[in-house]
Parts: sequence; structure tokens; C-alpha cells
Amino acid sequence: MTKLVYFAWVRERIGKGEEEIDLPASVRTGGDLLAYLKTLGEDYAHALEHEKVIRIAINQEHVEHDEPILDAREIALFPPMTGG
Amino acid sequence: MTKLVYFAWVRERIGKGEEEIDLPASVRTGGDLLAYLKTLGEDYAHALEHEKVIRIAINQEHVEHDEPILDAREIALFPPMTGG
Amino acid sequence: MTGDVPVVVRVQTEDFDAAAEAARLAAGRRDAGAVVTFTGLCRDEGGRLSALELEHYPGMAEAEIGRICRKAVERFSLLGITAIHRVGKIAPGENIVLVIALAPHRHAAFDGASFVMDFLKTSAPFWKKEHFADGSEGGWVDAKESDDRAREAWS
Amino acid sequence: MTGDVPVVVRVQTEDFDAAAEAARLAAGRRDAGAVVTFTGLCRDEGGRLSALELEHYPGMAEAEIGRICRKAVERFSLLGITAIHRVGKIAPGENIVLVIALAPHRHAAFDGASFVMDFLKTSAPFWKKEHFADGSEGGWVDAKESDDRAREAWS
Repeated sequence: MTKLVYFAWVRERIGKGEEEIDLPASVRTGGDLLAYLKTLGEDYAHALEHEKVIRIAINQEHVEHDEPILDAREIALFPPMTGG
Repeated sequence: MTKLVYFAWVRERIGKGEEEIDLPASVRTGGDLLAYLKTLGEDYAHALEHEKVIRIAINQEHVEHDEPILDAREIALFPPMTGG
Repeated sequence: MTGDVPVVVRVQTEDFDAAAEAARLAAGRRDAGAVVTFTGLCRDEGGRLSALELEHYPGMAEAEIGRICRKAVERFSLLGITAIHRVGKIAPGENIVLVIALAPHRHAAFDGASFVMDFLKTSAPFWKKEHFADGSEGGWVDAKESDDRAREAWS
Repeated sequence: MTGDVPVVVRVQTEDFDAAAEAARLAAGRRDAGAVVTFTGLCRDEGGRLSALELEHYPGMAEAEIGRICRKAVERFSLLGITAIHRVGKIAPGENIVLVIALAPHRHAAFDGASFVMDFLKTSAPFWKKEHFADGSEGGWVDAKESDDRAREAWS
């Protein structure tokens, strides 16, 4: 099981802040994860519609979409940041 | 009579902070003033030895050495500034 | 070596006291010549806005700001840095973020604080939602390209 | 138009309260998004220095800082600026100079404060004399070429 966490409008559109999920072995990178989640329903498809905009963090560090997710304990998906 | 004021090591070398002085008509610019003052004694000559380093302000505004001093009420001579 | 340099990072709902933080950072130091304090405030955008709501990624927000601060310490040889970011609902005129950089000379302190803000804006996991003065809930604030450019100017 | 923008300039022997000055400058504003506060401190230069003695040209010092501040307001569209410079004997760790710039956005506030400091250093009539820890009176601090270059970088 992998813990997924969502923030801002990604969280709002998916309709939850976090979940534990069993990822198929074919999901090797952050990009694979986005593609897989989009198959789980309309909410996911809407939230992750513009894939390139979605930022991914593994174990609380930013990663590129093509980086392997390997043994990630926690994967976060969120929009571009607007703090400060 | 023109009021001259001196600061920092210019003041220390001349030995006074200010004085009123009758300038000869030949003293037309700040540069002329420096040359004239250097004839007034060793203290002045020492203070103003490196003419290019000396900053000049007329009526409390910076001026270049070649600017006319005209009807200056107050002329200030001082070293490069080191505040802040 | 950033090991000995004080790096203070906090994410909190309550307001901060910029003066107290700066005093704490500079306390007892005789080698610091410059302190630059940046405070980010909530604007009302010409009366349109009643509040900003700040969401963050707990844990990563602190970690990411810490990484940015340590990079700044290294790059500008800072003597210390403090970064505090508020979350929750913030009204116009209120504080959002504080960055304080301590250095021997002024340019390092200015650059340090500015660097931290530019990276914090674009890589620390915080998101702003607008609440409008007419009572309606606005949308999420869009990221600005100008912020990306500001960050890239440091590389 | 800098007419409506608050520009506060003071030269004084007593210490200043950076937080109180910043609060005064930003009080009641809902259009300001950024405050940058620069504080210049007296360093002990590795234990060598016991004090700096600051001399100024009364009248011109205030006038020149005012001119610099108004230029900064104009150039960076600042919402307000405060500049306070201390004179007299100042011990290591104590405050020397304060510049606070208020702006809608952070880069203007950073640039405004930094611009004022770069020009203040090179064109406001203040001079520093060093007093050494061993009791001897040091000399006048030399102007730095790096300060001239910093000023010229703005033109």
C-alpha cells in the first residue's frame, strides 16, 4: 500500500485529502501514477486533466514526472505552489 | 563673506569645523576654491593635498569641482562619505 | 558548512513578531553588519478581497523551507536565517510570511532574504485561496510566471 | 508623483525601534504586500573595534537622504519609505542605520531598500571613525570602491 496525499484544487476535485492505494506493478514513475489514477473515475480524471501542471513529491521531496517512485512511503500530488 | 564648513579628516587637518571667508573674485569654481585655500597655510595644504578626493557641496548639495560657486551661502569640503 | 549557522523555520497559524525574531537572530552577535527582514502582507486587491486562506503540506512545507534556507546560508555565507510562514485564514493588512537574513555585509543579507522568498514562492508547498469581500468564495490563486522567472534568475 | 507617499527621514543619536517604525509605515494599509527592513549594525571586526564614531553634516545629511528616498519611491513605485541614521559613538552589536521600504510586491520593496542603502553609503554626508579595543583612536574609515560600484550598478 502507498499513501497518496492531495492538496488545494487537486484535493478538492478528487474529493479527499489522502488515501492508501495498492499500485499495480506497471506504475513505475510519477507520470505512470497520474495516468493510472485518471482511470479510477471522473473526479480523478478532472483533477489530473492537465498532467503537466501537476507537481509530484515523493517522501516530501519534489520529483520530476519521469522519476521512479520505487518504495515511496508517501506520494503527494498538488498544483503549482502559491505561498509566500 | 562665504561660510565654509569642513568634516571628518578635512576638519581635523584644517583644525576647525567652519569659518567665514572673503573669497577673491578669481575664485569661480569649487576647484578654484581648493587651490586658493591651499595657499592659506600648511594645515590647508595638508587637508586638501589630494584635491580629487575632496568632495564639495554648495548650499548642501553635491557639486563637481568645475561647477561655479557663484552666490554660495555655504560651501562644504569633506572626504568621500562612509555612512550606512 | 551550514552546521553552526542558526536556521529557524516555522509554519504556524498565529501571527509572528518580526522584531522579536530579528532580535533573537542577532542577539549577542558582534560580527553581523546587516539584517534584512522581509514581511509579506495580505493585500485586499483594491477592496475585492476579504481574506486569503493558506493551505500547506505539513512536514514537507517545513522541510522544503529548511532546504531553501540552508542553500541561502551556503550561497551567501549568511550568519543566520529565520523563515516563518502562516497558514489558515488571513485578513488584508495581516502578515503572511517572514524571512530574516543576517550577514556581515548588506548585499549578502539582501540577496539571502530575496533568494529565500523567490524559492519559497515557487517550491514551498503552500497554496492560496481567495475569499471575496462580497461573501463569495473565490478560486485558488494561479501560480505566476513572473515568480518562476524570478527563481530562474538565481541559476 | 511622490507627493502622497510617506517619506520619513531622521538623523539622531538615540537608537531606533525598527518594529515600531515598520508598524507606523504599514499602519492601516491594505494595498501593501511587502515590507523590507534593512538594519545596519556595528561590527567589532574580529574583536579589534570598541566603537564607531559617526559624524554627519547637519541639514545636508537629512536633505540628501530625503532626495535618495524620493528617487527610490519614484523609481520603484514604493508606497512609503523610512530612513533613520544614527550619529555619535556606537558600540559593536548596536544599530547604525534603518531603511524600510513598503510596496505592493516584494521585488520593489527589496530593490527600494537596497537602492537607498547603496546611495546612502556613497552620497549621504556621514563619516565613520574607528575606536580600537586597545584604547587607541583608530583612523577614519576609507570609502570602498565596492560601494561606488554598487551605486553605479543602478544606473
